[in-house]
Amino acid sequence: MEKLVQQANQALSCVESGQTILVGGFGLIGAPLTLIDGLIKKDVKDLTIVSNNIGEPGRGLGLVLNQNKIKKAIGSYFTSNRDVGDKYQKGEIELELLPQGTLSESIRAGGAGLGGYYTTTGVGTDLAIGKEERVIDGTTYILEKSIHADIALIRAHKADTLGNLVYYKTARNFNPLMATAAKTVIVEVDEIVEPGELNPEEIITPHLYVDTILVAEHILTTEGVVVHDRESIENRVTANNR
Amino acid sequence: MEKLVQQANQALSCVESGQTILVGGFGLIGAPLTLIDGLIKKDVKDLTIVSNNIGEPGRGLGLVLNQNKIKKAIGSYFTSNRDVGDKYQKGEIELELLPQGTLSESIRAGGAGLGGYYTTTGVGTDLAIGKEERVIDGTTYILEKSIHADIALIRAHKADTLGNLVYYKTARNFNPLMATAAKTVIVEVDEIVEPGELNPEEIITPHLYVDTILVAEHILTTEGVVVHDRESIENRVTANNR
Amino acid sequence: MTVSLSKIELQQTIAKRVAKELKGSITVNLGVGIPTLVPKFIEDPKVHLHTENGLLGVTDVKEEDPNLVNASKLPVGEAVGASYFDSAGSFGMIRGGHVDMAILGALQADETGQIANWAVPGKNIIGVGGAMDLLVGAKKVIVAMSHASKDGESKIMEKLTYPKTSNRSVDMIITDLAVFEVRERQLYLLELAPGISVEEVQEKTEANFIVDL
Amino acid sequence: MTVSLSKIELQQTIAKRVAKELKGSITVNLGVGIPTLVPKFIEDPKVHLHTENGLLGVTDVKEEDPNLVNASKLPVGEAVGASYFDSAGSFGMIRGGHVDMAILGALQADETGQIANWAVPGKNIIGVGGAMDLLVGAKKVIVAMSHASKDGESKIMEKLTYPKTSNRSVDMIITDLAVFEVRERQLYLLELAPGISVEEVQEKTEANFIVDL
Repeated sequence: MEKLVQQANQALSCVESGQTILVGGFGLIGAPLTLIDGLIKKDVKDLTIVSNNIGEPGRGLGLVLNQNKIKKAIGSYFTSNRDVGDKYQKGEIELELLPQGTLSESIRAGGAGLGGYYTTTGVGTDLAIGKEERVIDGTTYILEKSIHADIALIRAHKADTLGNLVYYKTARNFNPLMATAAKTVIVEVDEIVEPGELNPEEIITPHLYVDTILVAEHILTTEGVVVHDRESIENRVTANNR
Repeated sequence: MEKLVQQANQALSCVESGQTILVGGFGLIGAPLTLIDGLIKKDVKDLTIVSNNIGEPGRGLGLVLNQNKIKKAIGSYFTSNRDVGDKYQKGEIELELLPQGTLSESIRAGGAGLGGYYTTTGVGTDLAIGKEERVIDGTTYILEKSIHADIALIRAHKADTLGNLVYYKTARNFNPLMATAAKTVIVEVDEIVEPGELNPEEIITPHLYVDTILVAEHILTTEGVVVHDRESIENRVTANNR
Repeated sequence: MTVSLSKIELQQTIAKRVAKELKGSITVNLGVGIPTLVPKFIEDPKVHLHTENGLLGVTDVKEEDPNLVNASKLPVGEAVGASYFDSAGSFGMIRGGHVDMAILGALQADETGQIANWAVPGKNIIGVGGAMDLLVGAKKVIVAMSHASKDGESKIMEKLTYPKTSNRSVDMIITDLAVFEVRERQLYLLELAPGISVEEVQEKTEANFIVDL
Repeated sequence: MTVSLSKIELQQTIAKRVAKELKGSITVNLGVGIPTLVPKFIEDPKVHLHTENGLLGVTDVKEEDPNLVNASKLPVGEAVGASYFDSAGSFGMIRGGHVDMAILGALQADETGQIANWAVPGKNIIGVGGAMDLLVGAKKVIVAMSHASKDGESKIMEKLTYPKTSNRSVDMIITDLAVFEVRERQLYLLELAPGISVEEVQEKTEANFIVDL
């Protein structure tokens, strides 16, 4: 029970200016839209955001970007939000571009207590500039450092009240990795259930990774992002002793 | 269909002397006992075996050890099979001891195309001797190399005919990792089902990792290892078009 | 001279030709752009499609689901026998050499078969996605692209002017005019599109290549 | 002098004292040996037990299942809300600092709180298992061991004679005679077992320690 909160602002009470925040999602798919909305409403700045795309123009993290709250963005594909490039040209944001496999692997490494790893991806390209090159058993690799953050904001499908998580289709993407790589992990879900309702073989994120759970209010639909009312949210907390 | 075989000797047709073979299991739990029996019956030698324990005395890989087919063993806990230590004292086997987290991470790294990684585990101990030490962001790590093999022999619970795998309780252990880190991956299972019968969200090993599937004949029970007859095996192939 | 095709006809033609390369029990990753048009032309049901955002077993969209998309964030369907995984798992498959083939778009290819598909100097294109991973990891890489740029310049050049995506050469380049194979860092012209002559390909290609029809 | 306990009584006594340290919503990894005796003495149902072979949510065995075991390969049960994972996932949790506490057995501890529990020079003990990972990763490490070896020698020594398991000092040492805390690489005697005097602990401990009862 102690992990459940009702409102995004409660969930985000530990978020402060200057922090590094991992934000799940591949574009808006699997992005924690309710928590991002909370970030929009919160007075913070100088954030370092680690997220594949920094949302879309004027949607998701794109709104946080437009509020000038992001000092630095680390991701793999900012092309899908041209506002990122515009701010970069104006010198208003620092960017660190990583291949998508490196971005995801660095987050996993951070969560697993590793300092870095040698990968073949990017060898010989402009993205390898300044990175150590090393030949191991005849293959050339570059060294990539792990990524670890203060906060992770993630999206899952269902949580039990202990904090075990399962995901839904391609909304899984970076979320389970980010759940491992931050001091505080905050998750929004479609539904909260009792312990025992999730099959132990199916749980993707075991509860020891999760600090705070919230039911999602901002939902991605085929018609765009829809905001749900309180009643519909409460119906999605099927756990009895909420 | 093309991945299914009837007999361990067919499954092991690509196994040759001098190869490196990953063998799943934590002791006998989750060990591919049918494929190990096939290895016992096959005329091969000078094998490098990567496996957490090298079985138990006279059981599982312990039998292969006693046949002097193993030139080198890489694992984390040979204490549970004292025959390993005896052979080592006599100079009959090479050993490489790794912490269990390093063993599993090195296999994962091999499967994921990484050359090596920096870990805190083992820093300052005798197991770090000869390994590169490096400080990254104030923490001291050692470099561990990835592990990749010719063959992986693994144990899963169910396979569909495409080769998707799910596991059973703590028999999962090293098996999904080993499925990623060998040129040829051979799996024995309790049951073979049709594609679509396994929930896409639950599949732990996607089919692209699996080359050959066999129904298990040697089963670990509370009474020890039991050998099943052909009829019981055929009943466990519920896929129609076997 | 050939009749000029509309952009979408041109892309469909390329996608259709790419699909002919996809047969047998193989796993194929489809990149952003023209590659997303390939699935509807694949004839062999044994071909498995992989998308970097975490799905093995992509099919054409049946019922649109906002949380079931491909690497281009377009709605797709789920094949029988499909499986989902996280991004690190997906790129472990790619980088680890478990994906048999990748079909990628490109901005430029050079005469050694190296490609550029992630950055244009001075422009607002700041994204690499999975391109570099696919180039180091996929067993075979096929590039699907228009032969000429919007300005009519050859995209198959002597030397790349945009930053390269990898040291690795691709294996095949399929355009609206021709099919090239790359062998030991040299281009071989293998096939002409209907109604296209060797001379026309030579005229419209800046790179040197060996004719091997 | 105290009445001497049988080996199993001694181990149970230690396990019972260890269990008193386990309270609240914490995740605790139990190592091989005495730690496996701890679960039955845990009173707080919020404590979650983790086993390195891939299970979070260990309980006492209900019905024996050969494929449901702990790190000592002994049968265990599955708690409500349990989850399974592979070995790399399990050690990612451990090394990544996600396990709150580890209870480990040890062969020796020294007066700085470093321990040796994986090798005995010249003997056939060739196994480290998860000991080194747990020492670098668990937020708090408690050692549960008999105060003296089989030969009656103190296992808490000035200097280790066996190879150390980690540079890291453990946080607490619980034996059949006493409870020590390690602060800034010094041992503090916090607690005595019933009927044991400070003098007896001093006599039976080779290491120097500060009395802080």
